[in-house]
Amino acid sequence: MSKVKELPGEAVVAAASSPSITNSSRAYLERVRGGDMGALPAVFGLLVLCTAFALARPSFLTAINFANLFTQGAAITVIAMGLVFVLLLGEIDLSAGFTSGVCAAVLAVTLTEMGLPWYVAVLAAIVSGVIIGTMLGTLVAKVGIPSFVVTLAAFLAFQGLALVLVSEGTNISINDPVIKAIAQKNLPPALGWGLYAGCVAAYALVQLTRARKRARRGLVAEPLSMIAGRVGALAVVAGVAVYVLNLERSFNPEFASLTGVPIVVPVILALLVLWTFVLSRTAFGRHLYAVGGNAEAARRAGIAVDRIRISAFVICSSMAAVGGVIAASRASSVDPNTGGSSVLLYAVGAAVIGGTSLFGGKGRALDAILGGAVIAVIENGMGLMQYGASVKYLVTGFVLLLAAGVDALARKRAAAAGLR
Amino acid sequence: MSKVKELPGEAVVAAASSPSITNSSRAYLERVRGGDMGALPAVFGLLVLCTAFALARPSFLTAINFANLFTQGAAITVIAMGLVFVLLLGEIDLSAGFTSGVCAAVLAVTLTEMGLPWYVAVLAAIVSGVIIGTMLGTLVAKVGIPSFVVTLAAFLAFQGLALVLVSEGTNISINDPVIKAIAQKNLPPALGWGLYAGCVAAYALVQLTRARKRARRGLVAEPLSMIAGRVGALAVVAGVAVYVLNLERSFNPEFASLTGVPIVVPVILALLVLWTFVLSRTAFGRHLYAVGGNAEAARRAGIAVDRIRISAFVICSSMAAVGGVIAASRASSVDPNTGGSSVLLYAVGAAVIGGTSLFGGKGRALDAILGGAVIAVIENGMGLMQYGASVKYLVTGFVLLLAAGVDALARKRAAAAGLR
Amino acid sequence: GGDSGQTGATSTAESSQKAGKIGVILPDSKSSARWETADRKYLEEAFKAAGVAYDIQNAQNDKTAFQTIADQMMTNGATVLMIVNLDSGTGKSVIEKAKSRGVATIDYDRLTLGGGAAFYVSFDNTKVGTLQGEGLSKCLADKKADKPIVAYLNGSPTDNNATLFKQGYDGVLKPKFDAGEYVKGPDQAVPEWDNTQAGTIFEQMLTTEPKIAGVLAANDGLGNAAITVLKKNNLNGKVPVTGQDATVQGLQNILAGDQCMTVYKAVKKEADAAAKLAVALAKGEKPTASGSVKDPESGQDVPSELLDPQAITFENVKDVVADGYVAKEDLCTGDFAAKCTEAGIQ
Amino acid sequence: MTPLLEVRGIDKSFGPVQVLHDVTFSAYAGEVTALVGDNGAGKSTLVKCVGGIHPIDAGEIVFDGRPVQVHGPRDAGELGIEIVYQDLALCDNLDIVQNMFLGRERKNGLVLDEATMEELAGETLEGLSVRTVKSIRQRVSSLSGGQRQTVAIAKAVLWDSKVVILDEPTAALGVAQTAQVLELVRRLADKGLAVVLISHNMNDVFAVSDRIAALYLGRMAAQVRTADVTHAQIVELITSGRSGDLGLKNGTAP
Amino acid sequence: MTPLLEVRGIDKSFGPVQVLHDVTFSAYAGEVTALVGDNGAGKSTLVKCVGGIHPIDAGEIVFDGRPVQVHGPRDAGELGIEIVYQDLALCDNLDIVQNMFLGRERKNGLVLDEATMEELAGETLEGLSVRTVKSIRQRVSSLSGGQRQTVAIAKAVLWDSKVVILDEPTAALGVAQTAQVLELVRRLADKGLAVVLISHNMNDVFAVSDRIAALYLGRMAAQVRTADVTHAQIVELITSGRSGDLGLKNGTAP
Ligand SMILES: Nc1ncnc2c1ncn2[C@@H]1O[C@H](COP(=O)(O)OP(=O)(O)OP(=O)(O)O)[C@@H](O)[C@H]1O
Ligand SMILES: Nc1ncnc2c1ncn2[C@@H]1O[C@H](COP(=O)(O)OP(=O)(O)OP(=O)(O)O)[C@@H](O)[C@H]1O
Ligand SMILES: [Mg+2]
Ligand SMILES: [Mg+2]
Repeated sequence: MSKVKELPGEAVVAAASSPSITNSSRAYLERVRGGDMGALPAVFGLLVLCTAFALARPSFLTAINFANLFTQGAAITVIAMGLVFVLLLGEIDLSAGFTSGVCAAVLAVTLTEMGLPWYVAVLAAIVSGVIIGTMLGTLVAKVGIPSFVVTLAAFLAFQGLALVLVSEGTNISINDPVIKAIAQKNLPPALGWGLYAGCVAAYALVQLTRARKRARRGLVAEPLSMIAGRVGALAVVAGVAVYVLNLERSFNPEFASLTGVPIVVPVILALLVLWTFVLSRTAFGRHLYAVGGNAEAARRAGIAVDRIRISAFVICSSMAAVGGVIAASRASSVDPNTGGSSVLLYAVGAAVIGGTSLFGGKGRALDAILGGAVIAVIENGMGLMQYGASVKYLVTGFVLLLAAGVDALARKRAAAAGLR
Repeated sequence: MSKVKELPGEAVVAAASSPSITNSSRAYLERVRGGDMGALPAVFGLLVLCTAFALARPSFLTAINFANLFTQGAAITVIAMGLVFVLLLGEIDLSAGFTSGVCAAVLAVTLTEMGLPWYVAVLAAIVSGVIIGTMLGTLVAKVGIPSFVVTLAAFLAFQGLALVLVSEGTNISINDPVIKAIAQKNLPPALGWGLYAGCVAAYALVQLTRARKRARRGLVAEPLSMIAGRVGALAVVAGVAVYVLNLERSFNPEFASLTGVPIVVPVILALLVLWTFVLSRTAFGRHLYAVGGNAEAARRAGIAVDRIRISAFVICSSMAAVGGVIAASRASSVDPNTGGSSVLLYAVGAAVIGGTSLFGGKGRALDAILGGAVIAVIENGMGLMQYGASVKYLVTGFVLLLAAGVDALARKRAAAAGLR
Repeated sequence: GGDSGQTGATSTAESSQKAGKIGVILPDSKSSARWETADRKYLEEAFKAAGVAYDIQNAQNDKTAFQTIADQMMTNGATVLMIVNLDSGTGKSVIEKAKSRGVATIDYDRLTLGGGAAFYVSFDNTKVGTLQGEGLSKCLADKKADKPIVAYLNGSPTDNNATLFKQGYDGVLKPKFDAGEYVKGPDQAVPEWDNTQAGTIFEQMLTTEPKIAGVLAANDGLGNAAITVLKKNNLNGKVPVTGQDATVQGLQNILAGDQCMTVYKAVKKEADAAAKLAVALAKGEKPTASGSVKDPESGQDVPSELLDPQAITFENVKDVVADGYVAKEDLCTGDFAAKCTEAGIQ
Repeated sequence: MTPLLEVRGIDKSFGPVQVLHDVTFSAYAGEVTALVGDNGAGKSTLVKCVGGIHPIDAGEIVFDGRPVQVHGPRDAGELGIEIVYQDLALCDNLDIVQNMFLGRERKNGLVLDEATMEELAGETLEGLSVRTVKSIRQRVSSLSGGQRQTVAIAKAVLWDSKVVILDEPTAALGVAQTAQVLELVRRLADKGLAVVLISHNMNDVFAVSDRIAALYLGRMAAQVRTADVTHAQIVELITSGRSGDLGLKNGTAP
Repeated sequence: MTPLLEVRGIDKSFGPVQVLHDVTFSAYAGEVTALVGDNGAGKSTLVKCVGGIHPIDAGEIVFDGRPVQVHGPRDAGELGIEIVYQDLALCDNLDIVQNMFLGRERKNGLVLDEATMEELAGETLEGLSVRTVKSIRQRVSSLSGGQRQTVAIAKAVLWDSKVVILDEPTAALGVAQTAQVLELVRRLADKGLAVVLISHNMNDVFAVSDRIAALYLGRMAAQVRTADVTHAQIVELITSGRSGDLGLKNGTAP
């Protein structure tokens, strides 16, 4: 998460060339006071939601429910993370949901009908995603058809493709233990703690090295106290999460124990770190923001805009493929509805709730996590509420609006203060 | 359609303040040569589609199929026409489909359960649309939640609302003859010809009066020959259409005769004229384009941007209500799925295919008709092709891409020539 | 599927010069695999055997598309229309339009209320629900459950058939709830029969009510979603789950002991009965049906062929294979081979 | 003589950065007041505060002797304040006529009176000697830099207003057009309007202005009569905030 | 002496409107060539044609004696042509450093070398005397007009290029900054680069240029040595296309 701090979305005022403003913690507080809250509004909306559900249904706060949250939200979050790249350019991919379905079907077919090992199947699924993304991106960037239309066509075609792959509507069961483990099994508690220690240490190291390097070159660097604060916060929050996830949550522990961090958690974390790194630390990421912010300026700066566009679609579709694998793992089956119904809208919604703009130029991998968490909490909480179908729809819509409203009001304050 | 010619999308070069360029027909040809083709690409895409289907299935060209096209595409086209207003501002309304469902349900309930006359029911449906639009617009404009999120929440909530209205999974039959007539009956042939004559005459009159007025004030006006050409073209095309629709198309005419222009056609025409007038001839329409083009500039010009935003959502939702009434009429029933499945995506797709931009500032009511026609022709043609489920999806996607591709390549040429 | 219907149509065009053309509209391909894999196949076989031109299309759960397809079939010259309606309203408007053009209609699998089709061929949907309710009761009795908590995983809230299934199993289980024999647990509908959402819904049911002892899932897909969650919590096999459609997945779950029962609808019988009527109508004959069903809306008697669904448990899985509905090589893969032998499948 | 427009003690921050410090400034009817200052001194920000684009943190705006609240551009427009912003604020998707009448369209009943608007726009632009605009029905996106600027100026002077503020109106203009605009500025002031002109060109400033106000790093260094100062003094005020007796003392207001 | 950059007989139309008619223009290494002309004369369009933004309808571009094809900004960049466009073309959502290195980021392996870029950007900006930028990590959207212009100029001179074209670079700049930029322009030419300067300010043009090319309504009226003409002659060329022997004869090329 360290990388997120310096994304274009949040120009770090502290890194001033004049040394007049030095204390970056003061600067951060002033920024918050001034209305530029970064991820705070989304986190705040999330807290409001969780509190409401916890009050309404105490079982919301159980360890098992906490663990469920991760597996329930994983597929949407991963798809949303891919969509961020396309949205960053001001494009859209309506077919991301069914892309995940098609790739899940490819996985299922290679796994069961062709009987190949799990890693070949996963590879096949992701390669399918890459191919799909290349196709979509080329149609958008080179032929110049609006992405809405291209991906609407793909949305239709991929439903047909999924039907063909699962032979006109049958369900394919997935029995491979490795694939099933992704969304259904947990890390051994010890490994969970080990991972925790590793992550916190790595984070601290990266932060410190950066600050030291900058200081050595005479550039304004974050003071040690700030870094310590951030690392500390991460350590505490992640520590509590790992602790809770390592609690026993089986209904009949004497019969079979159920503990540990779900395997999807490190998977999502790895993807988050990867894409955050790409977006904020590589030239490719920089170019994505540039094309999204002002495609003409990017073109004049010599950036190969078409290539950037195509890459974004490739990333989006291959992340959709990963999402499809997770969904297949969770359902231990693939059918023509995998990736259908609400998946796409929820995934785009997750990215937008997290703060990604549909107009391009603004978005982070973390947004998908935050927004995905909001969506997952709503689905999870609503599942505990036992409403009838109609009331459930109504309340879900209302709750979503509430979470987004908290966030919007906070941002509005930021805009009023003249910051965008 | 006369109004369309002078929309901001197509600055009329002929209206130059210097009289150096006078011949507007030459100017038009030069514009086409230069790549600025207005509605031509969409029309061209449509022609390609029709030719392909006519070759594959001769029955595509029958009178009955031509009449079917109108009723099949009507609901989507009307909803798309409303969406154009929201898209013009760079916003989106994901709930438009279910809004049409909810309003159709309101219609059905007032009609059957409350036993009120048809005009009260239609009014109730449209008022529901207005209320929904006001709500959505206020949340977007005043609270500042992104429209994607607001309407996603509404998308969920309205599914619940529709379920409540038609009481969980049943459906309400509509037996009112007037409502059923809208999408199922035709005008008497004589009335069809009368309407035709009236429309052509009115068009000619409007064009001539405008040109005369401008000429009198010394402004550059269209030459008579141009106007005559346009009126003539309209007269021929519309004349052929009315003639074909007035042919007998019953399979056993002795059993029951089936002739005349479907009633939805004048309904859609009236809406087209109304909204084209609003968009191109009123201050409100001008302000819509301004807000969509540059909201900040519009605000600085003293335009009440929030009010414009809300109005756009109101128009969108009430047009969705009209679309819902047409859908209910065609199906003679309403159930919780009315307005669901592909309705929304097809409606937005129609607007975009017609040439409306998702980024705002560019779009016309006619776009919805053109795009709606593309969607309707594809559905209609595919219905004649007898494919299995999966192949049909695949081919539909491909055909949609083809139609959009023709259009995109034409527009790309325009962009290459430096025109946007 | 493919466009084999097309080839069938042309190859038989001359031989049945005076015979009409049959149009069939199937409802969707996602809520259940039967429509594309079974019904289409059996209907095509029957039509080809009779040498009648036909056109089979699928409305993909889209009402607008459903009506458009009906229009287009009539444009293409269909004289008999066999529909599986998506809801009675659109069904009715299609039937009325057909009638007004002198096209004969058959309600296939679902009765169009107030539509007045010439014939109705179906399984009894309420009966399906009744079998599910009875099956679950039996499994719970076998497990000797004491005041078991029963959870409902209903079909799509917008699907009228889901309502009929629920009527059926409620008819069996509600008396038991009222008598205090069973305890009514969470009761939720799964939008669009979506198996992924069903997983989340059931997971949350289990979080609120960990002691769920029986699950009435409306079809095999939903059942499998519940079983996956139960497996994760090591409860599979201990909590009986129902299903419907006798899919390979459902039957495998039964063989594995994770699912208690499914409902098998002998689609071939249904398709054959309907095809017989349709072919006769297309040839201008006046066929008759064995029974009739009273349309609750119009009060008219609709001539009907009604078929009985069959409950499938471990003991009679072999019946489904013997019927040819599911192929042994699809069912008895890998670990299931042993179970197949055990269940007496050859 | 009371100023027609006066701002008093305005503070404005963007997040942690304070851009205006206690700025006081007045514009008098019938006079051209030049507002000068280095790049980033806060001139445009001050104008945007007056125009209601940015809310102010502290201070007040006094119009014609009454304190007024300006919450948005509409309020400013109603007071009779017309502004040409530096970042022109034109709608690229509209044509020249449409932009010039934006928000104040001429109507015949409900219908837009395009003919009248076209005539009026044509006349106004003629007065600003733009010869190269091919058609006033051309979209603004296709105009050259100077043409855009001319449209923005024409848009602002089309109306009966009491205060006209021009933020670097001649920056992109050619020699002849610049002369025309300066002449227009003088004419507006002579008609009794209060005109505020922001410019980096000292020749222009001295040619038309009656008073000069100099901003230095967000503080008002001095507001003086043009006749009382020299070219050099103003440049000194701009670059260092003080010049002899004039200007800021040690970074605080005089 | 062969010119480093030469365009010959360029025609350019936007739809039905022809903007450039048979334009010929050359820029020499080690010299500053001023390109002048009225608003809408076609200066920016000519520059955009050279930069590959607009495709040309006819004519050719000759670089260092070889005819070259410029199909896009990348081609221009590879030839060593660096352009500051009038409509600055900055990414509002990126900060100053990010904009300055856009498309040519410094890297350490895969990773961006932010520290080096920050240092370099800081130094370059320092040289252009921008004192009011609070932080070079500030987003470009929050900059004042002059600050944006400075960033665009700094971006262009950061690179080793052979031709630098500046389209009205000083339009929004203050007195001191303008002086700095003119000095920079002279310095670049003295380093052996071919510099093209577009400006409406005749004082600036005469102060730094070696040659002057005047466009009139899309035609090249004349290209002359600065030393050979007077201020008044150039103004006449700009406004009427001819001046004595110089310029267009009856609207055709000389
Ligand atoms: N939205 C904003 N957020 C943060 N800082 C801003 C914002 N707008 C302006 N600034 C800063 O405020 C200062 C003053 O800007 P302003 O545009 O008022 O300058 P100016 O005097 O008009 O300069 P110029 O002559 O270059 O136009 C600048 O340092 C600028 O960076
Ligand atoms: N994309 C376009 N479409 C149509 N006309 C255009 C387009 N771009 C420029 N023009 C026209 O071409 C002419 C020349 O424009 P250009 O921008 O080159 O002028 P310029 O010499 O740079 O003027 P200025 O000094 O005002 O910047 C103008 O009349 C302008 O309206
Ligand atoms: Mg300024
Ligand atoms: Mg220019």
